[in-house]
Amino acid sequence: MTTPLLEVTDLVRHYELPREKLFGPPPLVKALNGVSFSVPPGRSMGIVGESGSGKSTIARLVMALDRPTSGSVKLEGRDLHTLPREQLRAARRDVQMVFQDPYGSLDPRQTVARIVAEPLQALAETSRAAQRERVGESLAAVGLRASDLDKYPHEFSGGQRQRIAIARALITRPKLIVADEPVSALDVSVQAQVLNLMQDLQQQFGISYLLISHDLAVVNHLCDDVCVLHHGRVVERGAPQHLFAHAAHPYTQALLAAVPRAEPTVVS
Amino acid sequence: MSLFLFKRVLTLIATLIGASIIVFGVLEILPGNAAQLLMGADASPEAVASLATKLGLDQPAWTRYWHWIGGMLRGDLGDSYAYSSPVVELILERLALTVPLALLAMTFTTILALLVGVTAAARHNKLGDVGLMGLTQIGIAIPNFWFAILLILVFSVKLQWFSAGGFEGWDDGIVAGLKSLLLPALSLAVVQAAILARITRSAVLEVMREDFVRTARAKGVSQRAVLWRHVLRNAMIPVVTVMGLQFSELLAGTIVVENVFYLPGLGRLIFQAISNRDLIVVRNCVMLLAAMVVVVNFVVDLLYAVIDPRLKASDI
Amino acid sequence: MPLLEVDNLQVALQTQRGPAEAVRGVDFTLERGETLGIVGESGCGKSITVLSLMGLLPSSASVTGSILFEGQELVGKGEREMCAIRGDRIGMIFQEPMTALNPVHTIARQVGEPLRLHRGLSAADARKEALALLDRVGIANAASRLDAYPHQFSGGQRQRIGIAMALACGPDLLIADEPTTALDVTIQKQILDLIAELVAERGMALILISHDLGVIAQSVSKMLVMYGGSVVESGPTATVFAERAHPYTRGLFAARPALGAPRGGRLATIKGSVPELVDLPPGCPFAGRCSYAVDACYTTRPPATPMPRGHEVRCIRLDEIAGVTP
Amino acid sequence: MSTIVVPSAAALTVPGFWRRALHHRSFAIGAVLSALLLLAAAVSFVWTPWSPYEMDMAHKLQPPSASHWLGTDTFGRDVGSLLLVGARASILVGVIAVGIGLVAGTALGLLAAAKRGWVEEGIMRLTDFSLAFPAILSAIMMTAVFGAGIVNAIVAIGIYNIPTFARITRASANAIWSREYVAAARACGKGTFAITMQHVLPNISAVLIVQSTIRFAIAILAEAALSYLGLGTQPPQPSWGRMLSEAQTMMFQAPLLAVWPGMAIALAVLGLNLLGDGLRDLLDPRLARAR
Amino acid sequence: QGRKDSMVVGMTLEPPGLDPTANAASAIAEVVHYNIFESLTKINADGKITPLLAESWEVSPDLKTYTFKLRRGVKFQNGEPFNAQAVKYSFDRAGGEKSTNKDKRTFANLSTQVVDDYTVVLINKEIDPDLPFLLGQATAIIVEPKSADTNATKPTGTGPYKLDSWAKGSSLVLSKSDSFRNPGEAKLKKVTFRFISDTAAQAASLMAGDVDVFKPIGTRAVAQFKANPQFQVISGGSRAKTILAINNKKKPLDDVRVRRAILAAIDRKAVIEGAADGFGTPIGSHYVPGAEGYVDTTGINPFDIEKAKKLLAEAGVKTPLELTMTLPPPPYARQGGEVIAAELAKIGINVKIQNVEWAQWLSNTYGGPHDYDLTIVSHVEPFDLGNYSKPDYYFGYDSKAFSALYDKIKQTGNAPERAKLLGEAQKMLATDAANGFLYQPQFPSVARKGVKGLWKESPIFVNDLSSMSW
Ligand SMILES: Nc1ncnc2c1ncn2[C@@H]1O[C@H](COP(=O)(O)OP(=O)(O)OP(=O)(O)O)[C@@H](O)[C@H]1O
Ligand SMILES: Nc1ncnc2c1ncn2[C@@H]1O[C@H](COP(=O)(O)OP(=O)(O)OP(=O)(O)O)[C@@H](O)[C@H]1O
Ligand SMILES: [Mg+2]
Ligand SMILES: [Mg+2]
Repeated sequence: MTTPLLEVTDLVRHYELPREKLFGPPPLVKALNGVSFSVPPGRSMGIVGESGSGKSTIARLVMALDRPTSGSVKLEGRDLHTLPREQLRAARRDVQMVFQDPYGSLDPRQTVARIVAEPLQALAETSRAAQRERVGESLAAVGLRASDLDKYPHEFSGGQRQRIAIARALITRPKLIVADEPVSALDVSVQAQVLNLMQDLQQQFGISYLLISHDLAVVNHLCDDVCVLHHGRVVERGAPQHLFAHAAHPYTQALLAAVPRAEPTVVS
Repeated sequence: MSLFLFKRVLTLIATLIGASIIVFGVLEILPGNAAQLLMGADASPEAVASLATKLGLDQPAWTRYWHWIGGMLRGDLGDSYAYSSPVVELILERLALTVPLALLAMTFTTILALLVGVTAAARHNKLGDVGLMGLTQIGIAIPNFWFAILLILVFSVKLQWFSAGGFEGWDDGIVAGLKSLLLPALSLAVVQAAILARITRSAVLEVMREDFVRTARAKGVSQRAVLWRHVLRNAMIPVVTVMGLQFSELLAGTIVVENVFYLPGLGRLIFQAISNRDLIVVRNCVMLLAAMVVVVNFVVDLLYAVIDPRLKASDI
Repeated sequence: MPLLEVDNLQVALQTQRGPAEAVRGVDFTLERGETLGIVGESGCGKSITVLSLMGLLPSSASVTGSILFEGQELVGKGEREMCAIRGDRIGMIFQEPMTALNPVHTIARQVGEPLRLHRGLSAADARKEALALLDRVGIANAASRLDAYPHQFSGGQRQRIGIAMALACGPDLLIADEPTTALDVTIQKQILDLIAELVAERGMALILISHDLGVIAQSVSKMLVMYGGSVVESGPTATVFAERAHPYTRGLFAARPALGAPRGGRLATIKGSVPELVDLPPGCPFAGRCSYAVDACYTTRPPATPMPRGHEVRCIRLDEIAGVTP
Repeated sequence: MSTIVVPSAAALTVPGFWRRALHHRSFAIGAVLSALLLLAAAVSFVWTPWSPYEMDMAHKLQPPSASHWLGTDTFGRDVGSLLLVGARASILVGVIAVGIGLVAGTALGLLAAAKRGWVEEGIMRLTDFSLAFPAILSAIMMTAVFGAGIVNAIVAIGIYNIPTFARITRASANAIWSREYVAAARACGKGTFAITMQHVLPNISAVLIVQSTIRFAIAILAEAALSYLGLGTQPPQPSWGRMLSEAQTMMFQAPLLAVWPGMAIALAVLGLNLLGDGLRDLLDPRLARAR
Repeated sequence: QGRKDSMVVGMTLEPPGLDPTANAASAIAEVVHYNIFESLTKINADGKITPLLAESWEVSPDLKTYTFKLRRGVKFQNGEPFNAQAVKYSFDRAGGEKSTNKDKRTFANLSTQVVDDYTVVLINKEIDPDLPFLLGQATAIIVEPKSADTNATKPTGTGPYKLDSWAKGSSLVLSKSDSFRNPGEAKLKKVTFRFISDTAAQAASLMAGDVDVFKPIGTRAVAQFKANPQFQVISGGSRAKTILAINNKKKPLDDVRVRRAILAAIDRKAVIEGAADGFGTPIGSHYVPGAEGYVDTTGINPFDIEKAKKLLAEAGVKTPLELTMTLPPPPYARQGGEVIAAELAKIGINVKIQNVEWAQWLSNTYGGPHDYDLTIVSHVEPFDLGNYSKPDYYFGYDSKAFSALYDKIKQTGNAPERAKLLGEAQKMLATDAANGFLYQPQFPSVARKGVKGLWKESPIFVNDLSSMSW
């Protein structure tokens, strides 16, 4: 058996809130209570669940932006949270992230060229010219023009910005892209464009996604596997088509039942 | 609540200890001493020396520091070199003026600022707004001692409504006392009110963009009522924060204004005590000021909780 | 007489880049007890349209056309008279339950406020009424939570409080501007069900705004599809869903990923992105993104073409499109 | 402020910036007034109508006339010339006092925001502590120890600016640190220092610019107050604050004497405040986006 | 006026206590002297010495022994009798080891002998013809033994007024003493002193009617009252000498030509105008018009810029010469300094002005290291030529000839002879340019019309309330 691309084992994350009493333990928010799953190379995993179920917390832990209370996150067998700093840097090459808010995730003060090149600067010291070339390639891959290089984020629409964010994630040729609600802030018509793009890139570069969304249809569209998260635990997992057709866990069923169908039911 | 209070008390104590060391140290290197000053230029050196001994100025700094702190813990602040009367009495006398003055000035500041700030926000970008904000710009640019003289010129000299200064204490009644504090408080308040009005305006404008304002209006609440009933309280958090900072500015501002209105206040006491090298008075006054600032900030934090119920649970 | 009759409503807003026609000629009528949905993407003028009904437009807005509410003209009505109508005859629910409530007032006070304003109730009476309302919208233990503040409630509960507020005076028209967009699917369902229940119970008319076709499909009997400040298609919900006559409506439907669809299929997209109001052509607002567009589309505003079953579409290329099944 | 709006200084590099600036009323007025202030100081180095130090007791306290446009002071010096030269001191006070506060305060604030935990707690308690000493008070103590003089006055005002800048910087920097683009940079493996320099500092620069103009104005006023107490600029070097405080003693005989420096201060402060207000508007990304 | 029996008197400085034997601040004497406390003699406005607690006195021919006959029937305000024992106690205390009396040295030279209850004999170690004057000053007040130590806060004297109340920092009220020997003498029942240091506020307080008399008022505030019919402006000379003190020990100021150059560069008229708004009389030496043996020496170093430049060149001083001028807080010093700095600039002396507080001035300039080049100060002691015979004094003036001359003056009891010697001394100081002698200040007071009995001249700083009335 090959090593999975991403293996998350027994991930627990409790947040301590500010102490309210002088003595006595601080209150805890149990965001994650033992989550395990793995993503084989080239396949994509979706995570769904209601608000506050711990989806973004998983994303932060996988990106090593936060430390787990216990449990491990292994990327191609390396535990990200125990790697020495230098190796962690190198490992970051293989995993990139796309955020929900296309307005907040791009530094308004930097040009598109700088934004997209940021992962390169942090990792390897390639020459300016080579960097620019790669940025150009990356932008082309998401359907933006080279003439956009020297523009600022505020000169783009929401959909275009999300493309820039994806271009930034692509530039290191990552094996895994963690996408935390990448399309929920976008308009329906733009959302489709971005989803198509993500799908194309997956086919083109063999990228795996860890796609986080509360929209079941979005996950269904892009992922090979889905985990349903409820109160910091995975309550059900499987291939989306199968899961959505034959949900076993009551929470999954409730979730599915609540999705409005685009079939008119009200008759005047 | 308890943790919050505990933290506050710790801060207060740390501040006071820090202040005591800094103040003592700084004053130690002041050139000149009280004995020489009290005796004057023509005094014989023998006289100066015996006064220095009497005041305990000839002892090492270390001893005097402990003497001071020890005395303070026992509630004895020592005797003023210059007035040869207990510092406690001196300070209490002065506080009876400075605290009411600062409070009155703060009241003026608040009333003026809220009126101007809310009115300007309500007329956002219209003539009234631009006019009022222009006024506040001017208010900010006028030094308070200058404004004080202007007030005296108009209200004391020309109209003779108020005396040009001085303060007779509270024995003649609250009204008489307040009357003599009116002009000083006003001249202190104008600059601060101008600053606060601008803060109020932008806070109100910010809150006016919030969704719940639209909700209130959708209920049929009129624009005015929305402003005073819904918006203002929400806008008070930044306003109160600034007010807390302004209170210490006001306390400091009294040094200047008390000079113009010849008021026997704490500010002038400190100023004179420094030039008289009446260091024991300076030390105690500065400690008092530092404590007052910390306490005022504490009150501000309590006010937050009063204003905003969201803060009650976690912060206090 | 219909409850509401909107005729050629036009709203122009003053923006940094000059005047923008946020609403360009919207017409519809609404009878008592009728439900109307408005769909369309962000910025197409949905909110502006309903805010003009409430008289809550930004002060820079200028409105023309006519809004007849029970026969009285609302356009140009004075602030004072509008205050009397708002919250009393017309109630409104907003999108963000987290921010739509005043964080520093208790919920009893907020729910009771319209009653005190319009019915002149005393504080105690208003409180009693508020309790009944909160009970009705399904706040558990309402009696003990009257003096709680909004932050002590979850998003779904807050939206219920918002509904209680809008319903306090028993309005004839309830406007819900994306009331569930900020909520989870499960909670969204509860809220939509609650609104539907109340509307049926009290015989109110409802205007529901959403960009989610599913929500519209399940909640309203009539609908408008808006694009660039104009209504591009309108009619009974079932008809619009069945016909999808306008190219934009088609694009919108096709762009939604469907739950349970097999993996790997591509979504149909509408090329380009939602334009800014100031950049819209004088003709059909959708012309710039429409694959059927001809020169005439850019220059003249398409008239409303009546279709069977009360269905209307604003497109001059209907014949060409009709051949392609949605 | 409950939420600190962090405008984008990117707007500064936007081609339209100057065009928009010209059309922004308060920015334009503010810029003109500030330019006048600079101009007055610059001109005074090469030319003044009269020598600002030349006394002429025979012509003291003269009203404005053709030869002395703004009249003469108690020593018979030309008020107009004094006003021009006085601008230098005012600028000096503003620049250095703000500079001290800006450099030290921003560094502390950035450090607090970047390190969090006890470093932040410590720095914030320190600023609390220093705020407990009002500026005038520390200035009085400093000048008592080191002697009255403009340098000490400036340093005292500058030191008082440090905690103010530290607090503002920390609050704005914390807001930036919670932005997703910082998370993105961290995900790329960027270090704290790099993020601070590349993302945080540029994005709070607008706040700092605005705050600097306000503090600049406040410093001019603080110098005036200190001069009133005799602790500011020392003779014969004129400063507006000192002119004002001297004129104050003559308020009844020669009120005009107090009006000129008063007006100069008011205009300078007004100019800087308007400039700050204007900058805030111009650097607001929401406005820049709608370009 | 409705309030014929009370008056409000404005003063610039507040007394830091009310015991003039413990503290040198002149504000103390201005409140208490001749009002609460009295001395054996009284110095009058015209400088004449008249009896007060002493009825008469006799001087021995060698000028060393004084016999005072004391006034009878005088009581202290606490009921204790005034007698020779009180006098002896007061003078012994003032000269005693623990004394903090500013004139401690004077009293240490005296030995006081009680002859009977109403006669005392003072034996002076040195000859001092001015002793009756000295005994009229506030430092020589007669205190009552039991209350002496609390005089700072509860003054108990023999005078016509007693302390009523004192709101520190603001005002102090004196009311008529019931136990005073001559109840009819004081016409005002109540006198309030108000302390206002800001010049503009002083003027405002008068104009707003808060204060009836301001004495002395800041010179800058006076002009507007001159033309105002509701007020009277009173100004008169004093025994004070405002000088530009020159550190005679410092190079190049030790060269008499440099000092003369400095004097020649100074236009005294301009200085008086700038520093005191014209309230002053030029002086050429350390001596004032009206004092015994005064001669006009202003012609010795007249204002002459060319001469000044030449003198500097002669002395071989390279210009620009950098000097610092240390200025204490009073307006005359700060303003005068500015004027003199501007004047010296014209002959190539660049003066750096350094403003200091009194405490610094006293410990660094006047005392300790005498660390200064130039300073401006007013010497208010009436007879202080003796300071020029002390080489250690802060002037650093070291002249054998002057010391000898001064010794001779001290030994001389004969008035015309003394006057002649005093004239010589004045000329010697002027010729040596020992200091930059500037002017004799006049202290203007402003009072409402109708206030009577204000002293015009100020030989010493007192407010003799018993002479004042409406
Ligand atoms: N820094 C933090 N401190 C304390 N609690 C936190 C923190 N971050 C997250 N939480 C809590 O942890 C829980 C899970 O949060 P998380 O952001 O992972 O949810 P989510 O599934 O992404 O929700 P959403 O769909 O709203 O984004 C929530 O209850 C949240 O309040
Ligand atoms: N106060 C305002 N000033 C200027 N323009 C505005 C203002 N409010 C809204 N607009 C503009 O008017 C247009 C229509 O806005 P509206 O709020 O009606 O859109 P919407 O359809 O409700 O969108 P969403 O789905 O995002 O709520 C938008 O382009 C918006 O930018
Ligand atoms: Mg999340
Ligand atoms: Mg909307």
